[in-house]
Amino acid sequence: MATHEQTSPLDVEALRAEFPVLERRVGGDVTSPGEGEDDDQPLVYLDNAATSQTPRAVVESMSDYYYSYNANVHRGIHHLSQEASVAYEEAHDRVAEFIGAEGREEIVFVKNATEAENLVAYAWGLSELGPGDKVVLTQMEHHASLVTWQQIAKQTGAEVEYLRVTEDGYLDMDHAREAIDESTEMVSFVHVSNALGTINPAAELADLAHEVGAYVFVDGAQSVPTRPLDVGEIDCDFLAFSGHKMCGPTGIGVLYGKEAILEEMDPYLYGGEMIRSVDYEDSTWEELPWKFEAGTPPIAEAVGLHAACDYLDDIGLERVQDHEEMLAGYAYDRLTEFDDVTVYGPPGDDRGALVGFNLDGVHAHDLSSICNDYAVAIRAGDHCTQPLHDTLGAAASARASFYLYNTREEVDALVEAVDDARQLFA
Amino acid sequence: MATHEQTSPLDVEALRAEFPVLERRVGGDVTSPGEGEDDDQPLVYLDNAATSQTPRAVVESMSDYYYSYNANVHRGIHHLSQEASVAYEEAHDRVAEFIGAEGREEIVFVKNATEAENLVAYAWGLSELGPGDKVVLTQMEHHASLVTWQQIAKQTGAEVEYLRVTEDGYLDMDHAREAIDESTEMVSFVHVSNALGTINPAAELADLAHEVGAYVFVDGAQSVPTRPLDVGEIDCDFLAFSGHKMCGPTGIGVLYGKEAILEEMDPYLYGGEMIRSVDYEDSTWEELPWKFEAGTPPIAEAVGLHAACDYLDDIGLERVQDHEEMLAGYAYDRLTEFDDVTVYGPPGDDRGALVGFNLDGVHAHDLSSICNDYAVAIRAGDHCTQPLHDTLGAAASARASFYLYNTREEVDALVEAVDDARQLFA
Amino acid sequence: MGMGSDMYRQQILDHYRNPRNYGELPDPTFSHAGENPSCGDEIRVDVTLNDDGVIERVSFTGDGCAISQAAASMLTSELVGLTVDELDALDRDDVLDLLGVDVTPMRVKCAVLAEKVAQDGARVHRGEAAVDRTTTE
Amino acid sequence: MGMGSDMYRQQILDHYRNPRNYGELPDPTFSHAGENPSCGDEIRVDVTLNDDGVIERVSFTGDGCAISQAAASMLTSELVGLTVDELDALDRDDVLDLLGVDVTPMRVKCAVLAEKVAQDGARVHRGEAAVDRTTTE
Ligand SMILES: Cc1ncc(COP(=O)(O)O)c(C=O)c1O
Ligand SMILES: Cc1ncc(COP(=O)(O)O)c(C=O)c1O
Repeated sequence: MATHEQTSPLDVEALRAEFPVLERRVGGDVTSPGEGEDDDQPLVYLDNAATSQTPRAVVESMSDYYYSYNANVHRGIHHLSQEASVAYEEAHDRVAEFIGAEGREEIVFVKNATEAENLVAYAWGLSELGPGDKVVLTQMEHHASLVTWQQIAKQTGAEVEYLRVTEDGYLDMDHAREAIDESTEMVSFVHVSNALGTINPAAELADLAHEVGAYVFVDGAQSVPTRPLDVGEIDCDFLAFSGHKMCGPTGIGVLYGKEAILEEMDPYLYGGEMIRSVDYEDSTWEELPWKFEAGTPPIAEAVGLHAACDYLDDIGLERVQDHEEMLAGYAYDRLTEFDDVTVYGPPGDDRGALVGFNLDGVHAHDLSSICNDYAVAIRAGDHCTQPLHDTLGAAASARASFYLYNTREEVDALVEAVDDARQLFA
Repeated sequence: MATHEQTSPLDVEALRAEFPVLERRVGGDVTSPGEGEDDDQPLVYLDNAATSQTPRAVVESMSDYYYSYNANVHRGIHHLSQEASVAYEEAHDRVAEFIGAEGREEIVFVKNATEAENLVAYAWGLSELGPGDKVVLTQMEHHASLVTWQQIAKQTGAEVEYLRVTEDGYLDMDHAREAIDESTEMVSFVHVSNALGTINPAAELADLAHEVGAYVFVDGAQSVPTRPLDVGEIDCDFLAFSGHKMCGPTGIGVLYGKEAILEEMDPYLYGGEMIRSVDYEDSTWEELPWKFEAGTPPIAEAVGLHAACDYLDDIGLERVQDHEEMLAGYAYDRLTEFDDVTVYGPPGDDRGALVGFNLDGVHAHDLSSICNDYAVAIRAGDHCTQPLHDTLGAAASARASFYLYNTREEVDALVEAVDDARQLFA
Repeated sequence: MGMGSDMYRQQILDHYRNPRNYGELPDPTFSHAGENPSCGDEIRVDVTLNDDGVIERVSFTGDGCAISQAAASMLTSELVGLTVDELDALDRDDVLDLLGVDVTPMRVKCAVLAEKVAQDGARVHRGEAAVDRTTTE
Repeated sequence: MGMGSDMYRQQILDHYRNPRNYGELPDPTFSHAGENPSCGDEIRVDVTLNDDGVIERVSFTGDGCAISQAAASMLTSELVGLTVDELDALDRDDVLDLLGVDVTPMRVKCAVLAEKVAQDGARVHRGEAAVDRTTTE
């Protein structure tokens, strides 16, 4: 049954020591969490697709920023501002390197992946889309891209077409070949689905889009943290991801865009740091990437994201991927042993680091509550893919998602909790 | 000459101990800063209007978040997510309390004050403004509001009128009474000018605006950190400010808006957490304030901002204000002793916590470089008020800005450095 | 069975599996529906009042998590005989008492859905409110 | 005078106070202007070439910080006799050497402004580029 690796290429015990929160013990009794209660069970954190935990090196890089060179960036002549500016600019270089971009001109720091989608939808979509134009999405889009393009399309009169998902959780590539036509201006798709675990063929979709002259926006929120990714290989025009899902801090996300395209785009947020010159009548804009970074940017967060890139590259993204896929495959196998459990998405040996599932007759929120009684942290809901869940015929699903510090024993704890729920509700 | 208090209500030495960066020593030689050089002079940080330093309590609140309850918020059922959600929501309550708002519905977390301006300009301005409508700004606006309203006005065909600044740095209230007329839809003004130090009569301007049915947007980036402020007393409709200028972290800013007005406004960023329900055709929106907070929000930063509010309220904003105004007045008096120094803005006993100035024949950047040789960190440039600088007839100015941890001795160090520059360039 | 079953005590599971007062009333004085979007819970309550404004019959239909459905079942079992004012005076602690367990903060919205729906329905009926659909988020 | 004067050594201050080659040439082969927005520095360079493409005369006008104006004064003093190719081959270290002091990262843009303006001017003149105004940011 299990066709995937059983062993991990990572020294997980050593890695776990870098994440103080993994030593957390939480109350076995869900009904009165927190203070005053015995926190008696070791946390099993399986909600990594929502947010990853943060290693010491990342947190300390930010404390170090605040404690030794905190200053506003750009144009400051004094020492601290110079140090902060260099650190802030180098964070762009580091992220560019991390995803194989040409340089800092292609890296815009935003607040999260969602803002990256909106930036392009506003700055490019509002002016370029119109009646007769088509935006192609997938049925498995996250609301970050689905709602954004849907609403911008509504405002501009453009049409949205959703690529179908097959019974077994793959993108229907026949539909893709048909739908991506001459009227298509933008193809925006999730690289690794945060609900199904599906890994979409990014380069192939990019080819289809480029053949008809459309732009390609890759939602890398789940892929950048979990596998080696090179924007040149995919040949995407835009890529969005978030710091907090890749061992980095909250409050920062990244928009990658090809320089020539970003160059053509008008800015979207206005203010300080993004202007070249201003008078009372009009303004001109700064060079890339600053043109898109209005106001004081997330400086400490950029320092933290730099540290997160270092941290992940030191481990090696291939090994992170192997480890996670081993866990996802194992969880898939164990959960599908239960007749009354439905696991969504592709087979266990062909999926990203997560497993979305439902237990017959038990609402996913109840299942999540019961897992929490075992200190097993999973997410339940529609995972910001409400339309996809409608097509799955499920209002909600439970989702366990894995990262580099998770273990097979933690998967076992999940399975035990699910089994308890089965018996409780039987 | 000095008409203001000479003594501080604060125990500054005790406060300074909370800010590790203030123990920083920086190279006396500006030409090769950083590593490998003797860092031999104690930092004199007088660039607080650009960003304030961050006390231990704030940094530690964020480390504590990452090390013990980091999780994505909203709808998570597991322990960590519950703790993070409660902390995130309570940060809204705390900020509401800090500025006298009614409740969390009125507090939207954004990435900085600049985004708060843009949010309203997009979500309200784009749909409500049109030809024949007027937006009233001031000549001393920061680019955050100036460029934003200018560009949104351009897009909508609305007109912008700038309230004049008088010779002595005050807003021309006669002009205000004349300019704010029936065609006016929005009056947006800086509360404390980051270039002149002028304290604008916010409540009076709000009255003028409301008499003609216009909305009032107060740029509180410099006022919220430095003095007690109550949105009810001003009766403003919107208020913007940034965490990083008030002892808080980078990566977070606040938009306050009256609930009834925010309720009427459409969202501006789309994505997860801000929707009520989504299908492939259309979407509906969450309650306030979440409707305006798309994607994973700045969670650690919200925790840090909460701690910053606690920190400032523990000291007392009246005392912070008295302390800073004492320093600004002292700096004003000392600098105006030099015949060849021009200090901009109102007199020393009627200004916010900063002094903008120029030395005859010396470019502000050279002046700032020389101050840096003394480890005195000041800012030089147009301080994101380029049009104002044009009216001042200065391409740039030097600016020393003070906060609760600064001392009279630090003002003396500034004056000594300025005097050195005078002699060097004489 | 594991240690984690407090929130799902037998009584709650029993009401979830065998909901009391489930169904629609033939001729209700008022009906009202609502949802808790966080769990996707839905509840509709039908109420018949007598001439004195006392609740005579109550039923509910719905779909959702165990907490929301059990709470509806338990609450509707308590409403007959109350006046509309008494219904209005109920608060979330009354429902939590009925459930007999501590409910975690994120799940309180599930617990109070039926109560809010019934109260909003009564308010709409009396013309005191114009709530189209109740929501507990 | 304080300890902090390295970047403003007497030579630089001298060139700032008494700029060499300041003014406009009557009949330049090419003129080009540019700015360093970070300090608001502005420099315009006039150049006359002889028939062999060798720089015969150079002048500049401008406004801005001491570093930018002194660098323009020093650089223009070195250009006469160079070919356009030699001008093109200059890099930022050549200017920094001329200045004779280490310039902090944020001020390098000031230092290299005149050099970039002269180089862009030559490139435009030779039809190799279409830079309207040079900027060092
Ligand atoms: C008066 C004023 N408004 C707005 C801003 C913009 O703040 P931020 O850069 O944090 O968005 C600033 C700070 O630079 C300011 O001083
Ligand atoms: C596939 C996908 N896209 C986009 C997002 C949005 O990321 P963020 O909430 O950080 O903006 C997420 C995370 O929730 C995601 O999983």
